[in-house]
Amino acid sequence: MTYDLATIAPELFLLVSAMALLMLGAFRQGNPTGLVLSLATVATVITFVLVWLQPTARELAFGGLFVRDGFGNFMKGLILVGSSVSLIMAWRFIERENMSRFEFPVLMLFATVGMMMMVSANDLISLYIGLELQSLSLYVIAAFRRDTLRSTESGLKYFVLGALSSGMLLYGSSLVYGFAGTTNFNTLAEILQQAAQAGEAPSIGLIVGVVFVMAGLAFKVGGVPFHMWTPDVYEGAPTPVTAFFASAPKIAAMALFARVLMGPFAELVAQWQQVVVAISLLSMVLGALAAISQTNIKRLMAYSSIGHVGYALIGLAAGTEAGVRGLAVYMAIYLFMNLGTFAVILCMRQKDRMVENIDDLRGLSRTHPLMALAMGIFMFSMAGIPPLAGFFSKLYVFLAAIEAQLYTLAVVGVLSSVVGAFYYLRIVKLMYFDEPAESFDQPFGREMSLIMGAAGAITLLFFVFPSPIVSGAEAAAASLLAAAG
Amino acid sequence: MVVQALCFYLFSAVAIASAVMVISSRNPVHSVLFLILAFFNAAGLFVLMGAEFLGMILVVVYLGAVTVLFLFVVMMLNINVAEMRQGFLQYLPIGATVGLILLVELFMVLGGWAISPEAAQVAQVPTPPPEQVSNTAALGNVLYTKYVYLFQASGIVLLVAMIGAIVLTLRTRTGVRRQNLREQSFRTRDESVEVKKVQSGSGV
Amino acid sequence: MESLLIEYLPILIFFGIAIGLALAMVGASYVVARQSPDPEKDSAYECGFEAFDDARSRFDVRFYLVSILFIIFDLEVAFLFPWAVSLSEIGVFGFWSMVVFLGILTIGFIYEWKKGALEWE
Amino acid sequence: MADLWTGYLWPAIFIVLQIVAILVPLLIAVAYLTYAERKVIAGMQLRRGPNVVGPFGLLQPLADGIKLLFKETILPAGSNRIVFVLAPMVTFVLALVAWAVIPFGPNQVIADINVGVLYLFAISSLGVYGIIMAGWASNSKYPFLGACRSAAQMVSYEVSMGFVIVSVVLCAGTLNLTGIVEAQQNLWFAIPLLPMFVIFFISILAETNRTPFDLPEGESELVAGYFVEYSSMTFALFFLGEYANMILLSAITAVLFLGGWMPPLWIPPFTWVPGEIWLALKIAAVLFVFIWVRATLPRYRYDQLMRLGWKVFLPVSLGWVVLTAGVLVTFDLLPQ
Repeated sequence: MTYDLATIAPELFLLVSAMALLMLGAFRQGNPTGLVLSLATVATVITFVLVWLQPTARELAFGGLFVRDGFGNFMKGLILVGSSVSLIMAWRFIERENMSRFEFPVLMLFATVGMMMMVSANDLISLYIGLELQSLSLYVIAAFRRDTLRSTESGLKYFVLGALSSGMLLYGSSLVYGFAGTTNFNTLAEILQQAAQAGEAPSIGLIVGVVFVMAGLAFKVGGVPFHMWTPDVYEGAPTPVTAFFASAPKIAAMALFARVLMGPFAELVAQWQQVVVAISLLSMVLGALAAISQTNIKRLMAYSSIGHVGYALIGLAAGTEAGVRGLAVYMAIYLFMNLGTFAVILCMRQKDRMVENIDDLRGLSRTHPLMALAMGIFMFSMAGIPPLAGFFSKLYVFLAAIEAQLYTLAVVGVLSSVVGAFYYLRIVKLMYFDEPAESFDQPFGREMSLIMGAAGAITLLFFVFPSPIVSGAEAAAASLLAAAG
Repeated sequence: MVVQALCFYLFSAVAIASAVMVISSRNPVHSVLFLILAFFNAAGLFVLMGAEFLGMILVVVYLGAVTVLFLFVVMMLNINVAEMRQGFLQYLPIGATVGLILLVELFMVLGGWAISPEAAQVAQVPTPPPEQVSNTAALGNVLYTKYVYLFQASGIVLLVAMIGAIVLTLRTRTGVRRQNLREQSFRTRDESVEVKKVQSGSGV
Repeated sequence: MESLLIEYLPILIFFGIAIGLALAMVGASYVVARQSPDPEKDSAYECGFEAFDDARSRFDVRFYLVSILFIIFDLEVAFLFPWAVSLSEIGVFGFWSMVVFLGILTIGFIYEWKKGALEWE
Repeated sequence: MADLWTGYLWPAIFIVLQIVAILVPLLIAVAYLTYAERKVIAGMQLRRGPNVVGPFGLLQPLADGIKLLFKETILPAGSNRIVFVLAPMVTFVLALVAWAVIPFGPNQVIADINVGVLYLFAISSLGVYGIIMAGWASNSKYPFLGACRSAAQMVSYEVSMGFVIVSVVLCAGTLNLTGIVEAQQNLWFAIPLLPMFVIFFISILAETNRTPFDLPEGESELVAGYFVEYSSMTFALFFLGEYANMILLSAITAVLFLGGWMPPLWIPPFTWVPGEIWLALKIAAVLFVFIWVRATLPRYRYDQLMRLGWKVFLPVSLGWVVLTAGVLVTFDLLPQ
């Protein structure tokens, strides 16, 4: 058992620190939020180091319910970056916006633990429990400003649709269990392999089950046609929370998607590929088209994230090692661009209030040149303009798609990124060529500048030093595929 | 055997009928009451399958706790049903289509009900027959040891649920005077009673 | 399996008889007693005034909080039953496993206590 | 045809007879519990209590019953009629059906199910519905308030009841009620689990809305709580249900803590008395305490009541569960 505990050390550490912080917050006199928040950030950083130190060799724990491998470690690292940066961005925000309660960072930590459990799930049941731990915390965080209508609405919407998707996932899992007789990923893969070798077609019940599971996961990543909650939730939730939603849970759900499809159901690739292709196509197109008419920057980011999910899913649709590598690279780069953009959005304050209209960015280049530069980099990168990181991330997935002969996907992907470039570049135009609007409040805080700078640097210099991300992603993909094969 | 079959049809018929009533009745409180009936019959079905522990826990947890919460909320919020109906009719075509597709899928699933022999082999997890081990004990034998990871994880989910409930609903009113037991019990005579000599003829 | 179900049959019959008895009693009274409703008699009990509004509109969020906490602890109890039955099988590990579980929930309980969620005002 | 008779009808008739054999004495007991309550309280308050109808007033409960039968069933104007009538029936039915699993002696139980304790726990957790339904259906302020209070109160005390039951199950190693009684062959659980016994008894006072926890019915503030609007037989059903519930919970107390049908000592004068009588005596003893408490204690305030449930009983009973299990595991005393 001690062996098992070593395997889950990062999760365990984060969990224990979350509970310790809860107690600290409850017992400390005065307002402990600031302290809890900074300690929570430290905890995520330490957990990141622990994940880093974990061996990448595949190892099962708790009788095959939990798996630790290179893929999981890579994704967990990304998730932890997302959480810690979101926590840092929340530092000032929650004080200013009157949501200074210590439960906020604690719930973020619990959500992060849930995501790590999702990524490492090796059984349908542990998948579900990790997912629920994550979702339950996120529902509460979304509705955290319970006195504002929009926040509660967003929490409620997220909850109702999230519960529906969990229900679908659970229904699918029960079908899979009913037809395969097991919930363990390894055993499932084995059974399906044997069936395929015996030349049997997989039973229709199993396929329906897999489709339901996929529908549930598509909800969580926010892929079309299960995306409806995204814009409303992103708009209503407090901004650091939105930044968190757009980064860490997306990565976790995407990793889970990859693990489920490439692991236990690898044999059913012919069946699930069409579904993934459909979700990917629809997401890319909708993400590009619907974003054009948005005026609220958080809604815009919601549609943009839908589009990005579409691109990332191209990698999964390919169903090859190159595809998974593309997915991993895509999510990593998406994470940095996204966090940077949200750092900029968080700085959009006038007269001590948050503003969220795209028009408020007008003439930013003159009032805040450095911020405009960073935002410009993120926008160009999201649009996929070379030589920024966003271009390479798209390149990897498109190449994987072509390799797997999914030409439609690649073509539609290129076309929709052209359309998508329109609204990204519109923001750049607003910032650089329009008359300045009212300037934003100063100061933003040093940590914001740091996040923007770091994210900008990574996005900008990726083409010079691609190896940390790419080689990491490569190892991750290899370890995922090795397990399946 | 006949009785068993009869019970099955009784329970499932009532369960389905009340499930239909849950979504079709006009008064939300009636919906919840029908939900109770549906759960109750589901518990009966569990027992018929030999899962007595689950049947009872369904009653204890879902009927004894979850639906009480539903009932509280539904009773105390005056929900305007007519307003809800409008939306209902508007989305009926889409909803019906989705429902129909799901139904067809379900039939397809039932049609293809053939578990591959390999699956059947793996599925033969050594579950002891109910004559030897009651299913409560059978659950207990694995839940806390073999599935300890899931068990603890569900504990954490419950913890998050507690935090969430409090974060979202608890409001502390100011100016409420609470009973302080410590203060009350540890009050001494000296603190509360003062003996004064009063001169007769004049007041205090 | 059969013997297990046989034991439940009397419960079903018991339910039937009890429901029948309740119906019979109410029905009998309805038939036997003279029914003469009138509006004053049938109006809701009040302090002498007519009722101002519907009686069901007050919503105190505390009741909600109490019942949600109850759900959580009820689940905890539900987890305890199989454990209590099979503790002799699962031994020391099972014991500590439950202690950890209860510890996690006790943290929640302490948190509630400190937040004042258990106080009724 | 013969098959039908031997296979189905005879067993069914047998079961029905068994049930009747429980129900009839039970209903009589309920009637006389009301009488006993009035007499005992009268005795404690130096009054004489009912003494007009029949010798020593013994026919008083019958007279009450007949009176209620001939009263008009009032259905309040704003009420929700079906639910209104259904509510007392729910209370009544639930108070009766729980008796199916109570063992009256070795092998003297109607339904000897594996999860008897859970069945009782489940049925008692449903008890709250009769009250909520009554309070809501009446559409009147006092009943509604009473029902809300009652529901919150029952729910609060049920948790600690659950923990108490778990500690008994720990000592018995089974959920079967006969098994639990038999596990008390040498030592009644009331002795090793004394604090749990006390908590359980106080919790059942709260569960049945009895003094000092009778706030839901607090006459001085809520008139009569959730059954203000009830009359005639619907009222009688509530009344019967409540008292049947008291007897039931006393029986559960006897079974879980006081050795059920077993004599206190296994020596001749005690062993001559049949088990049913022992059980009846134990039930009567617990019921006497019920009445005694009512005659003695003032009513709790609502915040005190909630505090007692959540802040005292819950942690104490939970801690005791862990302690019991710890002792049993450490000293290897677990029942096999």
